[in-house]
Amino acid sequence: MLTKEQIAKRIAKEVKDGQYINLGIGIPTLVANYIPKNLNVVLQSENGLLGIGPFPTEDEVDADLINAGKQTISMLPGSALFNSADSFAMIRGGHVHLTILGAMEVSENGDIANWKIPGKMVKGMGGAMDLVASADNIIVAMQHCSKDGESKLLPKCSLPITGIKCVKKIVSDLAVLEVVSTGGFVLKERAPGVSVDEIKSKTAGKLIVEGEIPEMTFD
Amino acid sequence: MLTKEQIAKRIAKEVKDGQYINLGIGIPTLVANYIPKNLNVVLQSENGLLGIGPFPTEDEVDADLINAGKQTISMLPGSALFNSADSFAMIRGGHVHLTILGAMEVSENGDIANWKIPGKMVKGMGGAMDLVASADNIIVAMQHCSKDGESKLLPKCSLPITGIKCVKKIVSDLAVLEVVSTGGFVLKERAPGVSVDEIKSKTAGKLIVEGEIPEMTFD
Amino acid sequence: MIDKTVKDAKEAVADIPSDSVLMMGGFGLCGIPENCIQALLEKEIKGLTIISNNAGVDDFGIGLLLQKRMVRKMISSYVGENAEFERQLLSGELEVDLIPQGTLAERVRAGGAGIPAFYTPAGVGTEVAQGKEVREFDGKLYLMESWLKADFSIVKAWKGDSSGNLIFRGTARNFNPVMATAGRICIAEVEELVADGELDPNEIHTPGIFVQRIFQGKNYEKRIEKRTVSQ
Amino acid sequence: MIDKTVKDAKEAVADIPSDSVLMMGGFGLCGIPENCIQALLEKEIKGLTIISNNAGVDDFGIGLLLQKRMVRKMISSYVGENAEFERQLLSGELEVDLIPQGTLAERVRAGGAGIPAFYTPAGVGTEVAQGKEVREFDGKLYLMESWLKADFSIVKAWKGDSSGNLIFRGTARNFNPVMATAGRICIAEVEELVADGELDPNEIHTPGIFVQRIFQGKNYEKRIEKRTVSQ
Repeated sequence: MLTKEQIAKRIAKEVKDGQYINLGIGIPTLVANYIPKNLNVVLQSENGLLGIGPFPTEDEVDADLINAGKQTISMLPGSALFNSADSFAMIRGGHVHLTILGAMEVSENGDIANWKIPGKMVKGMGGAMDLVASADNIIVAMQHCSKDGESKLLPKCSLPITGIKCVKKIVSDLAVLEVVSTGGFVLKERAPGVSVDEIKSKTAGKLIVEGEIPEMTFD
Repeated sequence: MLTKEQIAKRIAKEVKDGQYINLGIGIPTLVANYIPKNLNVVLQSENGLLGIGPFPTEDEVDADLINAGKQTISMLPGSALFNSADSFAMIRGGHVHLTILGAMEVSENGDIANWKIPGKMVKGMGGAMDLVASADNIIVAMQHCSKDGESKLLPKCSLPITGIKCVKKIVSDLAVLEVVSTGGFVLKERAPGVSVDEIKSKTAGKLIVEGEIPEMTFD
Repeated sequence: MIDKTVKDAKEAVADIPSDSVLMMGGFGLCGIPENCIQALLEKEIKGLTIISNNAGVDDFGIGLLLQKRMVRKMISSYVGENAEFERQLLSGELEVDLIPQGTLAERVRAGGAGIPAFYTPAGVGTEVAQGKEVREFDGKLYLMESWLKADFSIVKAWKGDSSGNLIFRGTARNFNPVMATAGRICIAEVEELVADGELDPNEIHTPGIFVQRIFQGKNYEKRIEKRTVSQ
Repeated sequence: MIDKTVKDAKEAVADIPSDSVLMMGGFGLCGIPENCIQALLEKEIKGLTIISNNAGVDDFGIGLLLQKRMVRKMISSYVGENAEFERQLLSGELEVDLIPQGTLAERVRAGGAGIPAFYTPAGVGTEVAQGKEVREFDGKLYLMESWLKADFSIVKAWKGDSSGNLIFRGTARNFNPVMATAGRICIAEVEELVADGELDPNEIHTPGIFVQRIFQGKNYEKRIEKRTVSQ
């Protein structure tokens, strides 16, 4: 099974040169640490910044400079600032190429649920509904199963959904899977030491296994 | 009969302290020269400037600084620049209080025609349709009659219209008239030496004359 | 030019009555109008509807207005960090309308820009779509969303001049410029108020036409929610 | 960051084929992409659709493309100052779609912002409304208007950096920033191209995400249509 860092590391391999990328809170934020240095990419923060730099040093901390997770950040040479309407114009207009975010559930047709659990206090969807309705490429970082062992890759989401038919790829602690438009999770890679049978048993939605499934490698 | 300068001078009396104003091309542009100095108003140019200053001196001419009539202009302390979408957001959102523009015809219900003459080359409506559909207060500067003596204040516009039920007041070479929402031109003032009968005979639309009609005065 | 300056926050908010609809700029605690929030706390008003991306924290920002039970309804995209908020919501004292963040920003822009409605893909197929018109354009589904306006919009900028022109700083810009356009009265508090002519017209984020009152704020705390540093 | 620089106008427009839809920034002759227009003139392409507020004058700006019969259709708000334009239009060689200026600006913004349609009051009751949905909101009538996009948008800025961030100058800003967002490929020519980090992030009008190609232009004529001076 992959650690959170390993999930982030594996997702970082999906990043392509020249992309503008929005990283959600949690594991997706960690992806930034593993993007190969030779790739030129720009991270977008939906509260109004293109070109997120590293966390600031104590001396550099600036209350007027935070990311969408409300953490203090820095800028880079070439960064640009803008307002919230312009930020989501950017997102909705398809100018952000890749969105990486967490999920509670994903369905076999690519629906995602990640904002609300019935009976629990609802905090709100923030920018997630805009992001999943907009980007061409959406990759989800998630745990394959809940703490009590229930699969989170389902025929149909049981939780209130955030967006429909939008997830293209999932990197879970057990596997890398692609969601196909005809419905189904195509198994692409196994986590080290995890068998296809284990993944089958922990995937409630339609799992498609074709040929030999390689084990993930990490450099 | 008023000269163009006198029409502009009379319209300038309608300007109130604290207003943001858009002046159309032609006579409306002249209005700026007659706004009392003690009034604080700001002129908006729909190509992206708030705070139009005087025409520049030869030395100050700047190709990057023009008004919507494409004339070179200057800025004032407190001016602000913006793009065309933001400019019309400002206009459409009702932030510009007063629009003064020319017209070929006005109807008794406040429709205005000023952009197109059938059979002639159409140059386009520019920003006129946005302006007349948006501002709360629209004042028209126009000639009361065409060159061949036909009234341009009509029961119904004969030319393609620019906007419906929008004109609030007209200052023509003969009179000042208010357009009432129930339909009709209410005669408020006569040009010096022009009789009510003459205005009656030259107004094809419904003219409402109540009580004594004062002659305009100019300071 | 038109002088918009008022003395201070107290004067700026003096005529805001109970049951008003207010927009307040800020993202989390970044770029919030601290002085006006303080001045509102000192007024005896209630029943406010507040349109703001977030609801502050328990002891800062809009959280302070919630503590004093001045708020009837919040219109926000994310209200996570506030225990008092949760208590009032669960007890039914507080109403909340959750809106996707981009839809919130665009609805506010539309309010300022005279666009009564527009179509967005955000929320299609979700409970956000309930009761809304769904329409297909170029093979994709969109929801119709309507404009949002306020009686007063209250924003915080970095610099401003007496004509009401505003410049924001860093990500403290966020919702402030769009909200400035969508209030019947826009109140701007700034860290530095300068005379007309001191701001470069080319660098202004919010033209003064949108701002009805401006004052120089004081004692900004600028609290940081998640101080995160690298070594 | 992502380097967007290309050598010159020729390289920037090299792959623009016949029958493309182009957006071109500028208001009158103010803020037009002079270098790209010149480079287009040297290409053997035709059948262009050009979305631009105006159509230049006979011997400058888009007028030059009209002279060379490269344009099939203009989408504009005002096309007044151009005799060749008039000739081609009356002869049926050229098609023109006239759009209210604010609607044009907003349709272009919508194209860049992923908003397929919106409602505006401009044109209600006029021939602009023909064939369009009319809808009432809060007692006022509005038209539904749809987004505009282009294969290429070509803009002119004052300063730019290699990431494609742009700063405009004076009223040469006009349609340029919105058009930058609505082309599949946006080409920006700038008077001064600087390295990343030399522009203040707070002062950028168009973030680089919208720009795919940027180069420093040369020999700007910046012709003035109506030189008007005071003594």
